Parts: sequence; structure tokens; C-alpha cells
Amino acid sequence: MVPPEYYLVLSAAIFCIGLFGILTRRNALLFLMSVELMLNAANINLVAFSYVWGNVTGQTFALFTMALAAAEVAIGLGIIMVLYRNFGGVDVTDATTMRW
Amino acid sequence: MMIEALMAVTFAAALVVFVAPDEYAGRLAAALSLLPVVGSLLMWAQYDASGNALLGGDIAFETDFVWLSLGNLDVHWFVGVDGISLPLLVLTTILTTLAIVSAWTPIDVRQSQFYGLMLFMEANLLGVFTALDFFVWFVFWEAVLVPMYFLIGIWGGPRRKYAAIKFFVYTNIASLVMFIGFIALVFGLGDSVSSMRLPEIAQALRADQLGSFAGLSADALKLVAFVAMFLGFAVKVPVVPLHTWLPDAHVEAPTPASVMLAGVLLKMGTYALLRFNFTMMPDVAKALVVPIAVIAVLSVIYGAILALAQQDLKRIVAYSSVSSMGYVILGLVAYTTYGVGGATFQMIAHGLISGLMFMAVGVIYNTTHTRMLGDMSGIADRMPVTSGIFVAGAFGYMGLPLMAGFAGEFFIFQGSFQSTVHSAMPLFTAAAMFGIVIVAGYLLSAMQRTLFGPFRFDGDYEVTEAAFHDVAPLAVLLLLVIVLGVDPDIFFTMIQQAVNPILETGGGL
Amino acid sequence: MAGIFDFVPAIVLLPFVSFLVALAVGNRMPKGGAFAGIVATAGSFLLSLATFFTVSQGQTYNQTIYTWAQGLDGAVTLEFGLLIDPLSALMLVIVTLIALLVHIFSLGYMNDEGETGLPRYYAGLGLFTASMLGFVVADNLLMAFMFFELVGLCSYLLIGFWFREPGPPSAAKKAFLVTRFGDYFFLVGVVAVFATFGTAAFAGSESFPHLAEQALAGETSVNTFGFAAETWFTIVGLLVLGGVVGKSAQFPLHTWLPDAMEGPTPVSALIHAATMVAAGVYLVARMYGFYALSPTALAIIALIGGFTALFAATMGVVKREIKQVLAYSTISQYGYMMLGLGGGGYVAATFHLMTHAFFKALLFLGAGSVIIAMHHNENMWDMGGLKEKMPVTYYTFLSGSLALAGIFPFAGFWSKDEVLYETLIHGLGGSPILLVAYAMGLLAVFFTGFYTFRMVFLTFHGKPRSQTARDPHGVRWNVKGPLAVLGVLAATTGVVNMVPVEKLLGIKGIDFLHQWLDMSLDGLTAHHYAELTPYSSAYIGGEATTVAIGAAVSLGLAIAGAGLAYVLYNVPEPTEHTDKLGGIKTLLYNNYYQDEYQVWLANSVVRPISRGADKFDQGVVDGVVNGVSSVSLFSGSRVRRIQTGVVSNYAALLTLGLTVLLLGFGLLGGWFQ
Amino acid sequence: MAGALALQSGPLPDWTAVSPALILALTGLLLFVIDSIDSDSDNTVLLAGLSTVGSLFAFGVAGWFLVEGTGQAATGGAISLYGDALVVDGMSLFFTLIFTIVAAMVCIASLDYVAEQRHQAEFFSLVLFAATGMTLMSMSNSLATAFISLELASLPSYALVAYLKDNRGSVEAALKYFLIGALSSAVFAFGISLVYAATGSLLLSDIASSLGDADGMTGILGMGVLMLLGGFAFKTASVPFHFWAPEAYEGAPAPISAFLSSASKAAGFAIAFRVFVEAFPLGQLPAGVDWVLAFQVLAVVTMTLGNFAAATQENVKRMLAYSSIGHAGYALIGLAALTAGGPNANVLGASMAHLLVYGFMNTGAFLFIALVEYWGVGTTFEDYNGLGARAPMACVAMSVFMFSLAGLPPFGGFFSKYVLFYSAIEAGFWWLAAVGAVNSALSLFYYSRVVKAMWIEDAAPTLELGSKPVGLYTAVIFAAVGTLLLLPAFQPVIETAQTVATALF
Repeated sequence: MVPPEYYLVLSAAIFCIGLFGILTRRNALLFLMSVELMLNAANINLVAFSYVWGNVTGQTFALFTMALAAAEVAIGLGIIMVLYRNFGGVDVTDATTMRW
Repeated sequence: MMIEALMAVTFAAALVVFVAPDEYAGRLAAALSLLPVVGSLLMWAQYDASGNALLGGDIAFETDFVWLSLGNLDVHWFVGVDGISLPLLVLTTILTTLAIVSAWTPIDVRQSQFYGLMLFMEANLLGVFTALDFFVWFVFWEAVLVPMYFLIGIWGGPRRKYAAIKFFVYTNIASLVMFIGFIALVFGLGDSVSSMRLPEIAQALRADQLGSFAGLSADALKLVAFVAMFLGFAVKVPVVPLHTWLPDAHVEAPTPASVMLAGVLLKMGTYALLRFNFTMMPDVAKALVVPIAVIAVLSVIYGAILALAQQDLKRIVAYSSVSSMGYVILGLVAYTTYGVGGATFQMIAHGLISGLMFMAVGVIYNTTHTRMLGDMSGIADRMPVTSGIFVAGAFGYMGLPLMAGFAGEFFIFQGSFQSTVHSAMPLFTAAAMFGIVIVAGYLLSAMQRTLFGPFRFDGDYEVTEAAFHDVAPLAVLLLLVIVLGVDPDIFFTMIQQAVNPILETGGGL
Repeated sequence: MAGIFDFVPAIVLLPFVSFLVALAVGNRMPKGGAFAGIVATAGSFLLSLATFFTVSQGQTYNQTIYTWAQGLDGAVTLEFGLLIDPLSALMLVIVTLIALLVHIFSLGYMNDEGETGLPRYYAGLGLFTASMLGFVVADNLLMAFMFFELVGLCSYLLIGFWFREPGPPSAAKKAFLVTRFGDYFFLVGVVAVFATFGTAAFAGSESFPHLAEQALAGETSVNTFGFAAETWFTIVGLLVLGGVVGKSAQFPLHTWLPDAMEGPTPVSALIHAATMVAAGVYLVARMYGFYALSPTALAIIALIGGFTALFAATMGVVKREIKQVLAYSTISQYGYMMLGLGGGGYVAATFHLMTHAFFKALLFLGAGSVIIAMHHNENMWDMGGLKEKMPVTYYTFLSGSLALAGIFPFAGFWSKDEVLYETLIHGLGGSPILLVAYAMGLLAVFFTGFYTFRMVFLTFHGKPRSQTARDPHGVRWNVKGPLAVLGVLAATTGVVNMVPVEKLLGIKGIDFLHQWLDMSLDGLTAHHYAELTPYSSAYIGGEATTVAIGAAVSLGLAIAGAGLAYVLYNVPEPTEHTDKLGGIKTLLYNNYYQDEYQVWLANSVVRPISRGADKFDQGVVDGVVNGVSSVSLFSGSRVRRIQTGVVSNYAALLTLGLTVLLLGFGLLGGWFQ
Repeated sequence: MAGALALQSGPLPDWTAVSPALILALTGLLLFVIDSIDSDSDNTVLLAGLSTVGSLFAFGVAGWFLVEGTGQAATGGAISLYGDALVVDGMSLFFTLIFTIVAAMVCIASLDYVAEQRHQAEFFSLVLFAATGMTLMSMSNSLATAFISLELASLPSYALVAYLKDNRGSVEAALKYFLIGALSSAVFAFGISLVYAATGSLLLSDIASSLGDADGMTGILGMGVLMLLGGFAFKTASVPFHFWAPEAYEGAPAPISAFLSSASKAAGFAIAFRVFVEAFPLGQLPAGVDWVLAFQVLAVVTMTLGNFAAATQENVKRMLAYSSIGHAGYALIGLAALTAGGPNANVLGASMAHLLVYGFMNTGAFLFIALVEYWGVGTTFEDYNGLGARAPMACVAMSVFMFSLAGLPPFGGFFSKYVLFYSAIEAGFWWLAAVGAVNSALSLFYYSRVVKAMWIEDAAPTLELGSKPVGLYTAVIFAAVGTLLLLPAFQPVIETAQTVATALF
């Protein structure tokens, strides 16, 4: 059996990849996808440790997380739509009218 | 319930005046402000208590009930007066009425707001001088600043915004420092007090029930708290070097606000010093006598020297307030009947005299629209009555005998000279007394340059004698100054009764 | 006569009422309230005479009448009281008499000249008279100080009476300020007296002079602040002396008095010659029992007195204005009184105080008469030949001048002679420092004779040197009357104390003033003072011889001075001879640069200091305050720059923050072990 | 009706304990129904009125529960529902009061604010759904419900911020809010997964009981806890998850700024209080997982950064945004001053009471800005010059908010701040109180600038105000009266807060 630490390392890696994406991508859609990646890192943990601990709480919660991620994307796409309309693009760094 | 009634009437008067039309607001405010005057005089007439309210003496017109219970420290609505606060109460009500009348001429916009704020401030001042629970006291203490902030900020001179913010922030930060100091003390007292009632705290502190707190031993805590509270109150007084907000505030403030600021608001600082630092922690005060006395002397001399350099009449009077309040500090630290009692008396005396001076400067300013020494001379030719009262007031400021200022100053000098708290007290006293020479120097110079000599005025205004209602408050104040100077016992007896318990040595000195 | 003392407060209050009346309704009264003042001072004068008479019956009065501040629980109580003894009764009469005469004179000098502001003038005179009388009757040092200050106020107000001109307000300011400087020391002294003795009463067994005497004798102990008792008493005495030096215009605080001549001449007569300036000397006399305990203090008083007498007299020699001459003469004469007090001549000084009050008031009023005649031109070089035009003024003025110069048998001769005599014998008796003071006083006699008669000759003799002098303005009864009264007094008051006659001719009992002042309360008698003073007497071959020599020398010097003046100035067309003085002339014209150094102190030392302090206050003290706020705002403006507006940066910073937290707590919590 | 309450023994079934949330949700749904019947309804009065009534109803029910003792020790303790996933106790009811009253004020104020906009029904229903989410947050007893309710509160908020979709500011605000929110929720979710990895449970009580077994997993647990903290920090706008706040508050429609900065922030605290106190009780924590220290650091940094940045703003709304961050720092003292065995209920209760007062004064302040925006006056300090002369009532109210936010007597903010600092000192954290006090002093400067502009500066001659909107005025005056009354009536508030906080420990 794969030791649980391996899952932790995997999820951490995926989390970091997502984070890296957020920090480097200026496209709003890629930003969203990176967030999805991070959420899925959490899901890996939840499912893995659901198995380790022998209860289904984690697995169930992982389903909720996915659903919420979908909802989040729905809202996010709406916001990106209006971003595109107002700023003529989906570059997140364009919207800087407010600062300091 | 006398005090509550007094405050309620004043608050109600403020509200009424707020919504009154501008044309009548001044007259209405003056008329309504007579109610608290009558009330405070009634209290004075009925007063038959003695002793210090904080140290187990009688508390006149007392009300005490629990308002808030917080943890194990209740907040009480606790008000009452003793021989220290009653004279200040009378001073406040009378000065407010006179200041309101003196505002009739100069205040020509947003009158109802102006007079409403004046009355609102008076109500809170009454609270400051009667509250005997720290919390209630602090609420009023802070609430006084708000109307003054507006009075300076809205009706002030050209740099009013800077002055108002400076006054507001400076004094608030000071309040905060003081607040922290006091709260630390209360925590240090731990279970030996069950509320923030000042008598309880004062007596516990004097009974050495202070414990350690925040890693400080009882002694260190006391010292830290004393210093924090002293600094906090010192800003209000103000003492050198925490005084720089004062000239700015005074110069920019409209005359009636200056009158209140110098006449009453500064006394809040010395009143609080007396009530808190010097009543609650005499041991620390005595241990710190040298720095405190040095600060007092510095305030007197340095303030007077600064006044000497000013070209603006109001600035002169403002700096001389710094100087005069230095005497009060000196008297307080002396721990003698005449020292502490004289300091309290000087609060009243200086309140009246500085009010008189600011009003007199204001009356001249109303006519000339300038206060600069170089802009005019020989004003007495055109404004003989105002000038006459100005001269009388100035001599009152210089400590002319048989005027209230002399009584206050002499009591202080006598009390501090023979003080036994430190062997150098006579020297400090003699040094501070030199202030009476400098004060004569700058006031006489200022009068010589503005009031006397051939008439000359460069402005476009016609210089004529002020209206009756402008001069009348001056005359009333002058009369009060003389009455108190001839018979200081009007207040001095009750002051002594309240002050003597503070002195551990008894009243012998 | 029981009960007359109950009316003593009325002596003080009557002029005070006249002050109130003049102030309130003076402009609706005829003569601007003058009559109220005249009536009041006349009433006070009569009451004073009655009091004087009662005292002459051997009664004295020492009573508290008003509690100013009641001290509780053992704190000292501050009171007002009356001390009526021969000294104060004498002074009451002098003050009320001169005040009355000055009021009458003012009718001529002020009303007839059409001055405006008369109610203010008479109110000032009334308040002054009341204050001065209050000072005279004071039974304790605090009360004395208070009225001492009030007379200062009145002096200020009256010097500055013509406030529309530039000069008088400035002079008024200077007068008040210089005396204030002295009063500062006085006030410290008052406080010190209270702190030392717990009382400031002048008389009685609980009075401070008495307690001091007992303390020195070891019979009681007082708080001497760590000093030896005698040293401390000397310090206290010298502190009080500060007020005396200021008020009595002694060196170095004399500079205000010549300037004070800017005031109306009757005021100069009343305040700056006869009464207020006398307050200082009177105060020393009043508490002589205290000063007598301190040889150092006495020596200093004598030296100040002797030096001032000489110093001021030399300055009087070159002055052109008649009132200036009189002003320096006044300073000089008060120097004599101080010399007398310091030299142990309590009675002599009081004597000179009295005679001087008369003859100097006379001289000022005479000068006032001349000034009326000259249409307010005071320059003596524009006068001349007035003798024929105004004989009453001339002869009374001459009487006063003879007295001032100390010519036998006018009043000034007797009193000045006794002052010098007392100083001399005490100096001979082992106090060489008094001999120095005596020498100065003696030398001043010559100058006195000279400047006095220079003034007389220039004013009244010779030929008129200007149009106004040829056709002077006439004066009326209200001017001549007071002059006549004072002229007689100046000539004759010497009889009250003819000690030299007694000594030389052996006629016992004509030293009336000695007897008078010996009738006082216990501890306040001249006799007692003589015992207290540290002096012993010695003579140049016998008492009578010494008296004769002393009198002869001083009279000789006075006549020599007068003679020189006669030679130089009693000519039809006198010219200035000051050039003969060479460099000293400039020095004298400039009053030894006394004014200059005081002005320099004020303008070049105090002003720059205050300006510097102001700069320091604005720049440094307030700068720190504003700096704190600027630094806060600046750091605020930096902090907000973190918020760049770019959301990617936010994500990065957020990650960075989280990472720092994770790393920090990981290391702290040992997660990575 | 009184006494007949939703208690374990009472006639009402247990599930009715969540009725405040249900009422909010149902009202939101009802608005949807109205919208579908009459889409593009512009009957703003009906919509705003309905949502206000719904919020007030929920407020009434929650208040009634609280007064009657539902879920409190006196009546049998907390009511657990749905397998302990939700819990109704005094604290949740207390916070529900804050959410619902703020929602009510926001709804009534929006009456005028959105009158000219389209999709009004959606606006109000989103507000109510967000409020529902917040209410559930305060009831969450499991990390799962915590996450879900947090998202339920957040997602409508994103949409609300973007409500003015043709306004670049609004869109930009929504974008930043959303992106940072998404990132934070990912961090939060990852944190949950780590905690689950370490303890094997998501229920708070189970986590607490298995803490002792997490020996080898301290690092995992610690990271999880810090990441949870990050999620809450986002919601409460605390450093370093605060970056969205200034822009979101500035760009959003002002009533929404009010809603987010008051209610949403309070919700974040509600859940943070419960999660940390219940799941990671002090004394049972493995060494190395010192979340109190973390909160201390965050509290100090947050209040300082918020206040310093606010001091130099030119835009009033943005100043308030930063001040809101500063206040988050103060409220964090509620968690930062906890100690094992200390007077924790007092500290926590003080923080809760502060949030309640803050709900009034801060909502009022933002609503005043909504009023000014309604007039089209502008948002900088200069634009506010002379407002006092034109609209004295509203400006008096705004002055009350400013002084109260600064902590000056005689307003509610003074008491709440005082009690907060007091309790911190009582718990031994005098330095936290001192830092708070210094920041308070600084805050006075920028709050008084608003007052200065309104009353002291002279108005530009062109300053013209339009009509006086009834809804906004009502809300602003109501908030001001609340702020004032909370001074004399502070006693029951603090007493309740500290009592209900006691139940947590």
C-alpha cells in the first residue's frame, strides 16, 4: 500500500503548481484553472485520508468541494465576462484603476 | 439630583438652541444659560459640606448607582461636588454665560450651531467637574473636546483647520496616555476595588493596596501610572514642553471659544492633576517633586519669555496662560494648605482673568479686525471704556493685590516657599515668582503699543467704542475678579476644607 | 477720645469713595469730580489730625479689622489690620495734608488749564490717596505689600495720564516695570517672612521683628531654611529692601523717577516726591526693629543711601528742565533718608522724611505754578526773571529751595544735619563703612546747594529769555494757597526736632520728634531701636563739638554750592557752563548711562532671548509635535503603496505572507524535525 | 408564545432553531419568485420592503430566541442539528442579530440606491442569500459546513460587488475580490484537508478530542490550522489576506460595502471563534500549534497597517475600507488574548460586542457614503466640503459614526473598544491593548478629517444636493441612533455577549 505521506507530497505538489499558476498567469481563465488545481489538491488529501482513517467524511466532503468549485467557476466566469466588457480583455493586471 | 437637573437643563438648552433660528440664537442661549448659573449659585448657597470627596469627606448633591457592570469593575453613575469642584462649577456656568454674550458681535454665521455647541460644551464641563466615577468622568472629559473642535474649526481664524485638528488630536492622544495609566492602576489594585469610583480608588491607593501588574512591581506601576497620567493631564494644562497646541488653538479660536478654552478647559487639566495624581499618589508626587517643580518653573518663565516675543495680542495672552498655569503646578506639588489650596484658587482666578483678557482682546478685534501690535496704537482714545477694563484686567493678570490673581499667586508662593517636600522649594518658588516681573513686562509693553500713544490705525474700519453688550461681560468679570481678590474666603475656605485631607502632614503648613 | 481709632478706616475709605464717585459720575460733576476729592481728603486730613492728637495723648492702636484669608487647621491666617502709632499717625497727617493741597492745586493746574479726562485724573488721585493711606496704617507686611503695589498702579495710571502722547505711556511703563522688579524681591521677602515666622505683623509680641529678636537671643526658634539665623534675617531683610530700593528710587532702580516727570506736575508733587516714593523709606522705618538686627543689612542700606544721594545730586547739576532737577533732587534726598536709616538714625530719617515731604511737595507745586505760567514749557533756559511776575511762587519756592539746600534755619537743614550727624557718630564709633557713606552724603550737600540755586536763579532771576517768560500766564488762589501753606511749613518744621540746639545750648526737651517716636508700642520705640542697632557712638572731642563741626561743615558746603550757583547763574544773561565739565558733561547728561544699560538689557538681551525662545518653541518644540504627525503620515503614505492595484501582486504578497507565517511557526513549533 | 420555545423539551421541534436562516433563505427565494413572475420588476419599494421585512423578521426571531435562552445553558445548552453539523447556541444567535440588522439596514438603504438599476430582485435576493450563508457560518459546527456556508456567503457577495456591471470600479472590485477569494478558499480547503489528514474528522468536537492522537502529524496539523486561519483572515479582511478589501469596498456599491465590511466580517469572526475555540482548545493543543500567537501577530499587524494606510487616503470610501481593516485588527484581540484558563469568555464576548457596535457604526458610515454617491457628490474628502450645511441631519449622523469609530465617548464605539482593551488587559495582554490604543489615537486623525470636511470646510459653490432619499436617510439615522443608544444600553449587550461566549469554553 502507498504510505499516506506520498499522498501528502502529491497534494502539496499539486497545490504548489496551482499556486505557481496563480502567481505567474495574467489570464483570468488560467487563474481560475489554477484555483481548481489547488482545490483538487485538497480533494486528493481528503480522499486519501478518508481511506486512511476509515471513514467516508473526507470523500463526501470532496464531493461538496467539487460542487462548490463548479459554483465558483460559474460566478467567476460571469465576472470575467464583465471584465472583458469593461476592460477589453481578460488580463487580470489590466484592472488597476484603484490602488494605494 | 441637583447635578443631574443642572446637566439636563444645560443639555436641553443646547438642543433648543440648536434648532432655534439664527437671529434669536444668541439671545436665547444667553437667557437659557442663566439657568445653570442660577443652579450652580444655588448649590453654592446650599453647600454646607466639608472635606475631600475622594478621601472620605462629605460629598454634596451626591447620586450613586450602578450603570454598567463589567467583569468585576462596575461603572457607576456617581456625581457630587466638594470644595474643590464647586467653585469650578460656578466658574464654568458664569463664564459660559458671559462668553455667550461676548459672542453676539463676532459670531455672524451659523449662530444656532455656535451657541448650541457652547451650551453642549458647558453641559459636559459640568460633568467633568462633578463626576466621581472615572468612567463617567472620562466620558465627559472627552466629550468636551468635540464641541471645542468645532468651535475652533468652524468659526476660527485663517488657520483654524490646522489648529482644530492639532488641538483635537494632541489632547486626545494625551487623554489616551492618561487613560492607559489610570486603567493600569486600577488593574494593579485588583480585588481591592470593586468599581471605578474615584473615592474607592483614591482610598485604596493611599492605603497601599496596589499590587503588581503587567510585570511591574507595585512601586514601579505607581510610578509609571503617575507619569502617564501626569503627561496626559499636562497636555491639557498645558505645561512646557507640551504646550504648543495652545497658542495655535487660541489664536485661531473665536473669542468666546478662547474664553472657554483658557477659562475652563485648561482648568480641567489642573483639576484632574489635583484629583488624580496629587490626591491619589502623594508619595510619588513627593518623590518626583524636583522634576515637577522644574517643569512648573519652566512653564512660568519660558511661557512668559515666549509671551514677550509675540506680536499678536491673543498669542501674548495665550502664552501667559501657560505661564500662569505653571504656578498652579508649583502650588500642587508643594503639599501645603496654601500651596494646593492656592493652586485651586488660582484655577478660578485665572479662569476669570484670562477670560477677561481674551474677551477684551476680542472686543478690540471686533472693531479693528487685527490683533497685531504693530497695526494700531492709541486705541484708548477711541475705545476708552474697553481700554480701561483692558488695563484693569491686565493688572489683574500681573497679580495686582485685591484682585483675584494676586490672591491665587500669593497663596501659591506662600505655600510652596514653606513646603517641606524638598529643601529646594524656596528656590523654585523664588524662581517662579520672577514670572510676575516678566508678565508685567509684556503686558505693559503690549498696552503701551496698542492702547496708548497717538491714535493710529491702518485698517479700513472705523474704531469706535464697543456696544454695551460687548463691554458688559468684561465689566462683570472685572467685578468678580475684584470681589474674589478682596474676599478670597468666598471660595478659599471650602477649598481648604477639601484640600487639607490630601496633605498627609495635616494642615499645619 | 475713645473711639477715634474706630474712624481710622474712614481715613482710608474716604478717598476711595471719592475715587468711586469720580469714576462713576465724575463727568457729570462740576470740576470733574475735584470737589469730591477735596472733601474726601479734607475729611481724611481732619480725621488724621484727630488721630494724631489721640496718639499724642499716649494712645496707640494695633488691631486686626478684616480677615482676608482664613487659614484652616493651623494654616496661617492672612489679615488686614491697623497699626496706629506715632510713626503712622505722623505719616497720616503728612499724606492727607499734601493730598489735600495737591487736590486744591490741581484745580488750578488741571481744571483751569482745560484738561480733558479730569474724572480719570481725580479718580486716580483718590485711589492713590486711599492706597497710600492703607499702606501707612498697615499692621503687617502683607497688607503693606498689597497697598504698596496699589500705589504703584496709581502711579502708573497718573504718569500715563496724557496717554495720547507717546512719552507718558512709555514713562508709566518704565516706572511700573522698574519698581515691579524691586517688588519681586519684596514679595519673595514677604513670603519668606511668613515662612520664617508664621506671621508678618509689625507690632506686638507675636510680630516678626520681635520673634526675630527672640530667635537671635535663642529664646525661640524659627525656620531659617538651614541658614544661621542672622544670615537668614539679613537675606530676608535685603529681599524686602528690593521693594524699598525700587519704590524709593534708590540706585540702581532709580531710573524710573526722572521719566515719571512725564505725569502732571501735581502728581509729581504728591506721588513722586512727597508720599509714594517715601513708602520705601517708611517701610524700612516701619520694620526697623527687624533691620536693626542685621548689621550687614544696615550697612548696605547706608551705602545705597549715601551713594544715591551723591550720585543723583551730580546728575541734577546739568539738567535743563526744572522738573528733572527736582526729580534727581528727590532721588538724592531719599538717599539721605536711607543713609539715616542705615546709619542708625531712625528718628533722623523720619524727620527728613517729613521735612522733605513738605519742601519737595512745595518745590514741585512751585514748579507746577511756573509751568502754568510758561504754558507748559519746562525748560529753565527759556525762563528767567519770573521773580517779579509771580512773587508768591517765587518766595515760597525760595523757602523750599533753602530747605532743600539745607540752609539754616529752614527745615531741611535740621533734618539733613541730623541724618549726617547720626551717621558720623556711628561711623566714628567703629563702623568705618558708615564713614564712607557719610562722606558721600556730605559731598552731596555741596551739589545740592549748587543745583538748587542754579534752578532758582535760572528760573526766577535774570532777564526773561523767551516771549512766554516775558508775559507769563497768571495763576489763581488755588495755586497760591497750597504754595503758601507749604512755604510756611518748609521754613518752620525744623522746630519739631532741634537736636543740635539741644546739644549745643543744653536746652532739654526740644527734641520733640524723638519724644514723639518714643511713645510708640513696645518694641516700636525709637529708644528700643537705638538699643537694637549694632552701632556705638564716638565723638570728635565731645558731643557738642561734634554737633557743631558737623553742622558747620554741611552748612558750609551747602552755602558753597549755592554760592557757586550764584556766581555762575545769577547774572542777567546766564550761559551754560557745562562745557567746563569736559567729558563728565556727556556722562552726566546721559545719567551715567544708567538708562542706557537698562534699555540695553531690555532690548539687546531680553528681546533677543525671547525671540530666540520663540524660534526654539516654534521650530523645535512644536517641530517635534508636527514631526511626529508628519512621520506618521509619511509612513502611512508608504504603507499604502503596498496596495499596488495589481491583483497578481496581491496574490504574491498573500502567498508570501502565508509562507512567512508557515515557516515562522514551523520553525518555532518544530514541525520540520 | 413566550416560553413555548424551540427547546429540546418545548413544543417547537429542534429544527426550528435555524429558523432565522430559513426565514432569510425563504425571503430570498420569494424574491426570486416575484422576479420570475414579473421579471425586470422595478417595484423597488416592494422588493426592498420585502427583504427588509424578512431580515427584520429573522432579527426578531433571533432576538426572541436569545432573550428566551434558546440554545443556552439555562434551557439545556446548545441545540445540535444534522449530525452535529450545525449548532444553535447563544453565540450564533448573537451573530445572527448582527447579520440580520445589517442586512435590514442595507436593504432599506438600497431602496434608493438601486432604484435606477436593472435586476433589482436579484440584488435583494443575493443579499439575503449571503446573509443566510453568514447565519449558517455562525452555526457551523463542522469544517465541512464551515466551508460550504462560507462559500454560500462569499459567492453572492462576489456577484453583488459586480452589481454595477457597467462601472469599471465595480467590476474591478469584483474581480479582485473574487480572485483573492478563490485563492483563499483553495487555501482554506487545503487547510481543511490537512486537518482532516491529521485528525480524521471534520466535526469540531471530534477534532478536539483526537488532537491528542495527532502526535506524528503536528506539522500537518499546524499547517492546516494556519491555512484555516488564512481562510478566516480572508473573510475578516485581516493581513495578509486583506488585499481585496480596499478595492472591493471602494469599488462596490456602497450598501454592499457596508454589508461586506460589517456583516461579512462579523461572519468571519463568528466562524473563526467557533472553529478555533471548539476544535483547537487551548491546553489540549500539541506543542507547536500556537494559533493564539498567530492571531496576536495578525492582530497587531492588521490594526497597524489598516490605520496607517487609512491615515493618508484622499478617498473617504477607501479610508473607511482601510479603517475596516484596522477594526478587524481590534476584533482579532478576541482570539489573540486567549489563554488557557484565562478570562476567555470576557475577551471573546468583548470582541463580539465590539462587532455588534461596529455593525451599526460602520454600516452607517458606508450608508452615508451611499447617500453621498446617490447625490453624485464624489468620494474624496474635498468633495465632502461643506456637506454639513446642506444636509445637517445626515452629517450629524456621520459625525457620530466617525467619532464612535475613533472610540470617543459618548458613543457606543467608545464602550466597545474600551471593554475590548479592558478585557485584553484583564487577560494579561496589556501590550495588545496598548498597541490598540495607539492605533486608536492615530485613527482619530483621519476620522476627524471627514468631520472637518463636512462641517468646517466651506462648500464649493457648485455643491448641489438632490432630493433626500427616504430609505437611505432612514437607514443612516437608524444606525446613528443605534450607535448612540449603545452607550447607555451597552450593559445588556456586553452581558449577553460574555454570557454566550462562556458557553464555548
